Amino acid sequence: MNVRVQLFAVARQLAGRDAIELVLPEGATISQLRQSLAAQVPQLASVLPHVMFAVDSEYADDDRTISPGAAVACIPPVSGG
Amino acid sequence: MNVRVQLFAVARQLAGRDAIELVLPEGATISQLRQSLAAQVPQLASVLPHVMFAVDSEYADDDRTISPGAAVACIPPVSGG
Amino acid sequence: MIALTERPIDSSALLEQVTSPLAGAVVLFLGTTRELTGERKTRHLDYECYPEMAERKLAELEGEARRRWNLTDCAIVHRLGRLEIGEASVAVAVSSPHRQAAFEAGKWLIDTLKEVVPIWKRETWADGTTEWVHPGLATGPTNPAENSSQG
Amino acid sequence: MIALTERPIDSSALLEQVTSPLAGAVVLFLGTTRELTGERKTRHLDYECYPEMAERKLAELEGEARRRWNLTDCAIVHRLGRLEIGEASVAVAVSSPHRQAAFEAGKWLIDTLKEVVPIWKRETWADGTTEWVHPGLATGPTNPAENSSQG
Repeated sequence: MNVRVQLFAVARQLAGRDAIELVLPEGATISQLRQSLAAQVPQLASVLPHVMFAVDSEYADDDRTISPGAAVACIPPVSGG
Repeated sequence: MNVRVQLFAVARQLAGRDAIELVLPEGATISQLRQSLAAQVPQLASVLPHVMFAVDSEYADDDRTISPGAAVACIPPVSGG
Repeated sequence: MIALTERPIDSSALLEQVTSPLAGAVVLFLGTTRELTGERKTRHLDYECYPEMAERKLAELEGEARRRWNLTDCAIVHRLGRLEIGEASVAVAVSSPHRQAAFEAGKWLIDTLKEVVPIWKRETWADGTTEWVHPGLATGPTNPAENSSQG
Repeated sequence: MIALTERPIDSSALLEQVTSPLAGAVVLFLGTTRELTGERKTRHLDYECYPEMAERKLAELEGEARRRWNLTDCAIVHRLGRLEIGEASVAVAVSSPHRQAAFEAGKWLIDTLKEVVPIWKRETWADGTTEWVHPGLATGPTNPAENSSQG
């Protein structure tokens, strides 16, 4: 399945784009997405261990499976306020 | 010595005046002032056990002696804020 | 800065006063006149103070807060006289490089003000009776006729 | 009420919004842009967010605060885009019948907002270098030329 991962802040800066399109097996987890992202966008490798991911606007653990069509986002440590 | 005691809030209301003039012995304490006030203004007797006194704008304990000319005030429990 | 005032408290001016390029956090507390105390309805409130001592105590509170916390600025204003429902009777505004200090100082200032500063409020209930508020002291209501004889 | 806005935060309007005849206490927190971080001087800040999720998280925070404390009203506003020194990046305004609840809820809201809401700030230092702020993640400064290639 195709998964589009939105990027923000330093992740967007390092990747040089707002989003990355990945092809993942059906039933892939956040953990697999993390590995695939590190392989395809090496500039992100250093920060990926420190970021969270969100699925449909909720924080998602590494073992969360991604449904086809879900909105996925890479969430570096937040600094609002 | 003559001591003028300023009254506020319910104490002023009960006494029907802003201040009371007392004659106290030199070196009188707040405790003596409390007794003298209760004797001279019986309307205050019920509240006097619950009020504080201030000498020159500072809270004063019962054993504090009153200097001639000091500014003395009766301070019922406060309710500002 | 401390002030006792008969005029409405200008909270925007206070916020502007304490805001600073050195501060990352501003905390403002406003005490406002509530309409209901349990099931009793308030018509309005009157505040009076012992002016010399109230000013002195407020200045002491400001000084103590500045010693205890790293504050950029601190302003305390108490209103006096007649207040209608919803109006602010007191404002405490503090700024600090860090929010923890601003919250702690703001809370300590209003808590301590309510314990030590010689200011008193008189309730006028919806039925016209009045009552000085003295925590720990049962004063009971006074009817309007009795009350009109004193200021 | 929650809001994300590109315009300056109107703290007077927020205070007016949460003030109520049912509330005796209003607490307003403002996070403002500091000029100095240690000895480094900030020129300005830029805030960006993940809009759908930031709105959802802010609404969850408001709901949770209303469940945990007896609040009369609650408003949270976060600014986005370019902020100059001294401007407010965030405002939390809560009202309650009692001040303890107002202070606790205000503090919890800003503490939790800073942990969970997907908003990020980028420092532009006085020397023109920029740096995304990610607590726990050393990102390092980017020089102006590199930086101009991305939005």
